[in-house]
Amino acid sequence: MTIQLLAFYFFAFFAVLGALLVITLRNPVHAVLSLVLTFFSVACIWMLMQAEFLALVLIVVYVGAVMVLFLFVVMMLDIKVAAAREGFIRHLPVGIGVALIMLAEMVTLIGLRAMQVAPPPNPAAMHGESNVAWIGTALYTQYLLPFEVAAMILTVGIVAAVALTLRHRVGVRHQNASQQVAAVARDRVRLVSMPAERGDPGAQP
Amino acid sequence: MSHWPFLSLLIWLPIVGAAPVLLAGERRPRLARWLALLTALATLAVNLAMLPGFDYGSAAMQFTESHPWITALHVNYALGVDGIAMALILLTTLTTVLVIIGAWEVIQSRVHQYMAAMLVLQGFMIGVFAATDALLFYVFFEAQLIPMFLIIGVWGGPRRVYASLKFFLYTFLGSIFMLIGLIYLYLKSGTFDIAAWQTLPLGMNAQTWLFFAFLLAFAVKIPMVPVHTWLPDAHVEAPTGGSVVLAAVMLKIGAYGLIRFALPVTPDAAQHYAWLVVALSLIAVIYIGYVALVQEDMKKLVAYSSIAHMGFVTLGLFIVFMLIRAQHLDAAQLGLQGAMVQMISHGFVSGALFTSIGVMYDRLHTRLIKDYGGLARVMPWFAIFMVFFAMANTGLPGTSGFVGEFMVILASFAANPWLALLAAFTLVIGAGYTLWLVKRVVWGEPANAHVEAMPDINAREALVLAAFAAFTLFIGIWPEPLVKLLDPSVNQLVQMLGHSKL
Amino acid sequence: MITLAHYIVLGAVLFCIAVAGIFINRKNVIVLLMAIELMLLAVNINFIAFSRFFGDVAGQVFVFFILTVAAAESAIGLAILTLLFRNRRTINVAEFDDLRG
Amino acid sequence: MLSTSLLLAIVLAPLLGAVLAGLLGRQIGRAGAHGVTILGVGIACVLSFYVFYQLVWGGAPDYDQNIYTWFQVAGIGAHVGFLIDRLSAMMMVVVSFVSLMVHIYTIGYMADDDGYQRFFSYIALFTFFMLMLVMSNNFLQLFFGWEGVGLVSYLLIGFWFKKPSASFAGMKAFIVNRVGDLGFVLGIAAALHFLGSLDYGTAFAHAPSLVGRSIQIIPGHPWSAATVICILLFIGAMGKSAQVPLHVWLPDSMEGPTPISALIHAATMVTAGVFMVARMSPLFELSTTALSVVLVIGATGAFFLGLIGITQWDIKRVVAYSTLSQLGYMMAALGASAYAAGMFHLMTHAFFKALLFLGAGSVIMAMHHEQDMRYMGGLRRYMPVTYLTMWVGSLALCGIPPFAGFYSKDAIIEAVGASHVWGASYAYWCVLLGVFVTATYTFRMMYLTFHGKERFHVDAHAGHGHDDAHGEAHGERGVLAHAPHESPWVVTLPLVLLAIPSLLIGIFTVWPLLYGNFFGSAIVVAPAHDVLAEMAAHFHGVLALTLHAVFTAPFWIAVAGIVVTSYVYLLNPAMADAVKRVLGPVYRVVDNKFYFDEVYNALFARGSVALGQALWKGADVGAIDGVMVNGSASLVDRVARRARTLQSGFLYHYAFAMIVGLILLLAGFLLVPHA
Repeated sequence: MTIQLLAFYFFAFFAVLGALLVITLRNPVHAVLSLVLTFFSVACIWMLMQAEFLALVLIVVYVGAVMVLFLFVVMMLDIKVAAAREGFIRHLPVGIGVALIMLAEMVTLIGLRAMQVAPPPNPAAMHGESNVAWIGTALYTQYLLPFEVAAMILTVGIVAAVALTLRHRVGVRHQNASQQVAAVARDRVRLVSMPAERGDPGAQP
Repeated sequence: MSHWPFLSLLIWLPIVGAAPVLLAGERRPRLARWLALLTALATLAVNLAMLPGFDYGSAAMQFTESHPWITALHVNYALGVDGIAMALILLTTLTTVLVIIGAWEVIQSRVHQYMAAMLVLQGFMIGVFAATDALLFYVFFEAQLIPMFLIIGVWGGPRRVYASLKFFLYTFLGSIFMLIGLIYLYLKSGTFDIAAWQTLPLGMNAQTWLFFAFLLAFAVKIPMVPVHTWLPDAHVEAPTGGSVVLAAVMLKIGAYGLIRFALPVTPDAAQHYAWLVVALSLIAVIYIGYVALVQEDMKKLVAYSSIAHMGFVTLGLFIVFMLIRAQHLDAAQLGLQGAMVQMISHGFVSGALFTSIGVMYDRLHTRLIKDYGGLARVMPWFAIFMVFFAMANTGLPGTSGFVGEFMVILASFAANPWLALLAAFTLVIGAGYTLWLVKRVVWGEPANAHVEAMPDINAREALVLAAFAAFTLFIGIWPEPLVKLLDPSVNQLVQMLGHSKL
Repeated sequence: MITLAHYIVLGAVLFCIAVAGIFINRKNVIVLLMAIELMLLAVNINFIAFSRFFGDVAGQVFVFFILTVAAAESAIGLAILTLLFRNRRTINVAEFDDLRG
Repeated sequence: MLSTSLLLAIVLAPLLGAVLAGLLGRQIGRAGAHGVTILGVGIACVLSFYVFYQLVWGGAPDYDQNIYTWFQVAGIGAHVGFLIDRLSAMMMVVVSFVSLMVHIYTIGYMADDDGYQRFFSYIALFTFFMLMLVMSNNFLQLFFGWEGVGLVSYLLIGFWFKKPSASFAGMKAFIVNRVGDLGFVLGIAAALHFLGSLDYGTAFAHAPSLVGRSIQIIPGHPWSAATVICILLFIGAMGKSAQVPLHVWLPDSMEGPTPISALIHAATMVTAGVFMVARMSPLFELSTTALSVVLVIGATGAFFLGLIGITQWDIKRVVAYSTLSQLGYMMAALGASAYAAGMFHLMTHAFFKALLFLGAGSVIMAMHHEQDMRYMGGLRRYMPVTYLTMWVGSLALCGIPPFAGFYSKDAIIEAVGASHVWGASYAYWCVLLGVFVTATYTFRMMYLTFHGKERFHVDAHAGHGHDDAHGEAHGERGVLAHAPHESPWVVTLPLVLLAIPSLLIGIFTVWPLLYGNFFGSAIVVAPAHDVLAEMAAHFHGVLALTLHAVFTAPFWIAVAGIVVTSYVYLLNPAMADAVKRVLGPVYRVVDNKFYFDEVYNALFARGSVALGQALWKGADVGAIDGVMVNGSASLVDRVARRARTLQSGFLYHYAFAMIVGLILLLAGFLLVPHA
């Protein structure tokens, strides 16, 4: 048992543990944090496969951005935990059953024995470059168009998210800078000259 | 022979003419009516102008036009008429004029749309009769459902939605099978030219499938028992003009389709299953006759009588095969002629009957027989027409209704006396339901105060009815011109049906 | 020695946990969304493992795209969630049945 | 030579009159209407006489030409044309003459009616159709006229359309006739099929080829083609000439105005069947079976339908049943191959029966449209002309020499007696006993109407004129507003004009018509059937024949009938009721007309409606629309209704479905070994 294998089991244990906590924890905030744990562990396992770029991206982009977004939303919303947990126990056996059946099927399909392949040398290293360069070359040459499309998708995603959550509140006062700048004195104050009121001497006070 | 694309003109003149009618708009119904009438009259004029150039001695397609349409599929915009098609086109153009005059004051809402729908319908129907390319035929065949669907669905009676849907779905169901048949024939022959298909050799198995595909499509349209139940509903709900066109022309499209497709393309299968169609036709004549007897709604009664009369058409078409087998070629030709004459005659007679019922409906807003009675006293002129058309409906000699039935009965005797007996039963049962209707509606004392107050027909209604009566009488007294027009095509068809394609 | 099987089985386990999560948390949209993230992660493990063991860059490129799309997806998903919560004051899936036939 | 335009004029003049009177009735007024129609029919009548004269004495050859082609399909042609030989010429004369008489009579009879112009239009139109029928040279035109007269008959029976019974009777007449026409059309089809042509000339020329040809109507039982053709054609004649069992329409047709009862339902239209069979003699002669059928059916009608006449109270119905009986005589003559005798009786009958009907009409007018003889009696004092002319008609009807009816009827009885076809002896007894029956109902009618006590009384305050209603229930029956009086001259003139031939025509025509080969080639009789030739051997002149009558059975039977009737109705009126009681059940059966109407009504009228209802509600609405059409629609609807509940709208259901799908997919991979 090599050190790598030990490391693998270590990270795999935490990944699985995190995943189990995600689906079982009562508090959504805790669940999100468990998901972060899983992501961290998996990122480490990717490191073991010398996929450094993706491992870092997973941590930076996913944990750093997406998971934080999750946290924000979870904290922002006033979620009634009890209601959300309704039926948890009732569905637990089914969930476990289905998961186990599926796992069994998958494992059988994979055929553990057939997969007893030793890892070949790092392909990136064989080309004499780093993992980042390896992926980068592919992305900017062969997969340029999909890459651009992915960028589009992200942009659209952002716009959509903003557009969806945008709210026009009525009765909120805004500051309109251009109007302020464009204002002229004449519009603000009108000077009216009118004859002075002449008091009628005979009038009552 | 002529440089004028007469047939295209006939098809597109009313369709294009519908545009200004539509533009006349809701606010100017008078303008819409006049424009529609002018367009219909112009179409009729074009049609009449074709007659001098028509060669009565030839069975070939005349006034042919052909332009590539969808080159990838070898589809052509190909038109042409023979005597059979010409007769039906004449029926269409004449009927449309009468229908437009008939709807003059009757249709009060969305006049422009109604008139436009009628014109478009006319164009499509002419297209069906004139197309010599199967796909073009199919397009027109389907297209004419749309204006009729609208006419029933918009200007119809209380159950118009049910009726128009039933009408549409029924017809559509049938035509799907036809489309499959057309595609098969295209794949087999590489062309959509109907004439080429008529000489295409086909195995018995293929012919059988094709025959039933076509039969289903056209049987619905004719309609034959047992796929006839859409017709009474459609008629009852349709406005008068819709009923007239439906009975006078649209039903003929089914029989025309049989003549163009089912008979010549699959003669052996048709020969083999002729007994089936003959049996269905006789069931139509007798069974539907009994059903018509007990109808309480006048329109339903006439609708059922239409089915019975169309039974004579299909009987005439398919008795031909029995006669060919028995080597009675003269009688075969007579039977086919009878079917054709019956089609034209039924166009006028049923059109006139529906118009008559429309006249009554406009006054009393009911179609139930029991609401009427004694019209002979309050509407003497109308009674004359009504009795005349009723007599034509019973096939009285001297009216067109007699000619076709007589020919078919004569022909079917040669095939089998029993067939003739069953067919001739229409003389009794037809007289039964028609005269009973007349007795309850026309004769007797005026049924109630509303009937008492009914005014007699005005000049416009008299004009329409008189025109119908004139045609009915003319064909009844002298059918020879019509027979001569049809004769070469009928003759050729009989020859064609006599040759096996196996 | 870590073989391919190790990674694949890990992916399968994570995927199945996610599936079980969907089952037992059927009322909570947030957990559902997280379960979907888990599934995607499991798939990504497989992609990277195969890429590593077969020396093909395509797998890793695909993971890149998956991450992109998943990010967009969760952004929009969370936006919709916010919107739902704003309008219905709940995230209980059982109450979202507007599509019922 | 007969010219085509002359013949066309004969046909078209009445038609033109009918169209003018019908369509422009209001414009030309009453006088105009009867003017144009009488002019039209008058022209036809005069020209018919001219044609008859030309043929018989002028030596003109028969005319047989087509006017125009109706249709021509392959080898089958249908034309409109005329065949004028002595047979048709005689019919033309009879038809146009009686028609003219009826036209004139109608001026008086219908004077107060609203539908005056309409009536004239109808009867002129009838004349047109009837002339087309008799002048036709082919089956098609025959059928045209045949149905045309049926149409006019329908219109005229239902002339007083406000009366439900009248329009019902019209409809009944048309439909019963249509049953006959069903056979007739098939007969035409059969003739075309076997003889190859619709033209008489060609068809009759091919008639000998029918011998030996057969048709299998029922598989395994070949029938002679000639028999089939003839029986089918005869079914048509049964309808139009009201033979048993298709006679039921004729008594009801008395709902129509009396002039048309005389014209259509006695003199002309109903004899069309007789004429047609005579015209088809070349075919009928080929089939003894068909002749037997004609003979038996005719003779049955002659006796049994006459019986009904004895029990009727309505004066017109008595005459109607007498018509049925006489039509039976004519048919029996045809069945015995004595075509000439049948035609002879047709002619004499046309005159005396028209006379009787018009006389009855005159009586009815005098009685203010009361037709029930129980409220008449003693009228001879009030209307002498009608009384006398009616006696002439009655004696002719009974066959008392030397009235016209004697010669024709005697010939028929003798011919039937001499016939050898199957059923001839039965027929002979029928026609012989029929004489007794004829005498009975005729004299009963005369006695009840003109003799005996007056069974009505005059009450000036009863206050109803002619014009209020026709034949409808009056306030009190047997009460007249003013005394009956003789009818105007337009009514009596035709009576007198018809009485003359009723009296004399027999004497003058018996020899040429029966034994002088008057009809020439128009009528063909096979030598084996030629009973008239046998009878000619005993013929020694008209006078001898007339005197000889005293020694024959029919004469004494008639006299017996007269004596019995005279005793019962004149001398001992109480006797009638006694006889009625004694013959209780028999009387009831006869009084109810052998229950034909009841049976037909239940079987055909109500049966058809019930069948129609069953088919409509059961098959059309129930099976086809309910199960097939709406059934398939509702099936789709039901399936969709179930299926849509699957769309719960809950996200986790869809997710669950996906996962299940995934599991199944994986299982599929596991189970199916992949290559």
